[in-house]
Amino acid sequence: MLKTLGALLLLAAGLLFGFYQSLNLSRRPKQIRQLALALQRLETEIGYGATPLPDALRSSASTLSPPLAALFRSAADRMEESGTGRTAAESWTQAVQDGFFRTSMKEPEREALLQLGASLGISDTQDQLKHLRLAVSHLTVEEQNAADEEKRYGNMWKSLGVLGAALVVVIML
Amino acid sequence: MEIVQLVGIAIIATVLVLVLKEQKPMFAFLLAMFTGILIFLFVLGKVSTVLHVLEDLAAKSDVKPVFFKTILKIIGIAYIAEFGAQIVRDAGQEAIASKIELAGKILIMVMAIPIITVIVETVVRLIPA
Amino acid sequence: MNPDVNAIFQIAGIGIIIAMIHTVLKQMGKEDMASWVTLIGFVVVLFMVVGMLNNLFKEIKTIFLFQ
Amino acid sequence: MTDSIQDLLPPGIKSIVSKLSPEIAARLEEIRIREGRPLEIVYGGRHAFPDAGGRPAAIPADAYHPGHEECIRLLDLLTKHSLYSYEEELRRGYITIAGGHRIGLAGRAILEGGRVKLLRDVTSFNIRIARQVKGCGAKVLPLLLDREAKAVHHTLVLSPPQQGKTTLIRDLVRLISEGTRELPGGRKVGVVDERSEIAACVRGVPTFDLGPRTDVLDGCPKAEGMMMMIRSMSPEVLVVDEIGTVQDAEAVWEAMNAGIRVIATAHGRDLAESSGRPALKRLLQEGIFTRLVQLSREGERFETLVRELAGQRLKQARAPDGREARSC
Repeated sequence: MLKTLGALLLLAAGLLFGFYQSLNLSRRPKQIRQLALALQRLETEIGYGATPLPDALRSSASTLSPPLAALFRSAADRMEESGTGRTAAESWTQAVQDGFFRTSMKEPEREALLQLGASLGISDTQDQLKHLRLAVSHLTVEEQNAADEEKRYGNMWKSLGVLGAALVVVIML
Repeated sequence: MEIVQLVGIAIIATVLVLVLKEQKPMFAFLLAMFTGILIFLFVLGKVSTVLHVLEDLAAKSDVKPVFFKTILKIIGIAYIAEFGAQIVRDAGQEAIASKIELAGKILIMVMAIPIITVIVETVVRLIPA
Repeated sequence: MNPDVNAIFQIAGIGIIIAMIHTVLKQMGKEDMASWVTLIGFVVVLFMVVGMLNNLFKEIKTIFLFQ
Repeated sequence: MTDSIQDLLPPGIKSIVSKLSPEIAARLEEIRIREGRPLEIVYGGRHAFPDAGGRPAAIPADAYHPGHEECIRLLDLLTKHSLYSYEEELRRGYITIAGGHRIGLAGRAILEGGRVKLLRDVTSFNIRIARQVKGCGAKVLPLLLDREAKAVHHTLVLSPPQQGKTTLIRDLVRLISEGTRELPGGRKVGVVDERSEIAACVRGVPTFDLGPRTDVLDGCPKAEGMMMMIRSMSPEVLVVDEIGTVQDAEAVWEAMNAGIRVIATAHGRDLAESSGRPALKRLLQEGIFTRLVQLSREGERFETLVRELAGQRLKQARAPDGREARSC
């Protein structure tokens, strides 16, 4: 009895792991699309509203799903922390470093974000819009790759998870 | 009744081997070898009882135990050689299988020399000079 | 007698699963990963069989009084 | 007062300012940061070049030299990480931050159609620390009151630059708005603050206490400002800083005809010199301004002279020596 229970648990774990991986893969393009939209929102806030960066970040965070929104908000909070003498670029980089692992996005998006952060807030409107559009174009390219990857590896992970678990069960039995 | 159990296992094993053969021949071969070992082990148990009986007879009829030991060894070698050869032949390596058998024969020959000399001597002694 | 029968099914099971993983991975284009998995599976089974073989030879030795 | 600034300074300069000796810090007026050149501080009319330890260095060479990275960081912090939202301020050349401090900027100007579009590579900063000296107007206000009309006279505050002119009228506005024994209940005050110095508004909200009944029109040219203020806020007293052009005078004239009391300031050493300027000449000749306040300062001591313009010299009011009203 115990052995079958153990086997079942193992199988369930394998299944879940597979599903989690394929979920991550499917969430990635969605999150990139959201991020691109948020950056465009930021673009309008900066270009036309000329709202200060921390408030612009907070308002564009409202359109994001939790992990990404948390990233934008932590960047805004860090910027507003007075007395630390931190520039916008530093607080943005720190926020990305802390919050990125919670999102299911990969290295290229991280690069695009860090590159954007370097020039955020220290130049005039035209320059800001240029950098933001550059970042958005990067992200749309990435989103395309992410979509293909999801198609290819999506169900691979599912089946691999189950098979892996079955293998372990058989070996342990 | 063990024979029924034994045959059942063998048949199942062969079915599994067939399943495995077209995807992963390696595993099929391993499985076959494994089943072979299994059955062999089963049989060995039986053989040992027979051998004990023979041993008692030999001791009673004061045949020199050394002869009996060599005979046992010869049987052992035969067993192993035959087993190995079959497995290898099963994997499709005829050449190696025949080599194993040859080696087995030679080794047995070597073991048998003292017995042969004794037989020759007794025969010579029996013939009136 | 009984555990060994299990072992037969175990080996068969491993063989089949490894085969399936191999095909899935090959489909996804990760051949190297597939061959790795197969190799590992093979090694596991090999260990089992070698263990069994070791038993066999030990048994024969004791029975046929090999010195 | 300076802690709101210290948060905005980059670490290097921040440690120096915090290490300044207490008496310098108390009288600190300006911090001048220039990239690659010695850091300069102005206090109580004197200037010095502090070194890394915060002590004034003998020769400027071994004073502390802020680097390029620090200037970038300072600009980033000043504009609250959003330079793009301060383009208007950059065009004007100064930024007003919370606490009323004005930071003058200088760097490479980018022209567009002949007008300055933007300041690129801002390399020199002039942080002018503003202090609200409450009570410096208390002595002067009673002399400006018109007893029968229960209102304030039309007053012109005259002084050369940097004599505490703005500090004085800021306090006058506060007193008039809050009301005093002679002026119960206070009056509705309208302030036209073109260079956002009197109220130092940050996004329209005055950072100085100008009293409850005060409305501030920030960053709007004086002439239009006064007209708008009269139409929109119907103030009883209108305060405007540094009138100089003919249109300003026109607007002051308009306000007076509307029965609104006006308090204005103007640059000028004394009555003779300022009446030489066309704009003020007409107002002075017609005797519109019935009160004239002249400020003069030597180092620490301030002297306020109130004179009634109708030729008759009023009691001379001497401000208490202790008062350290500072830059306007």
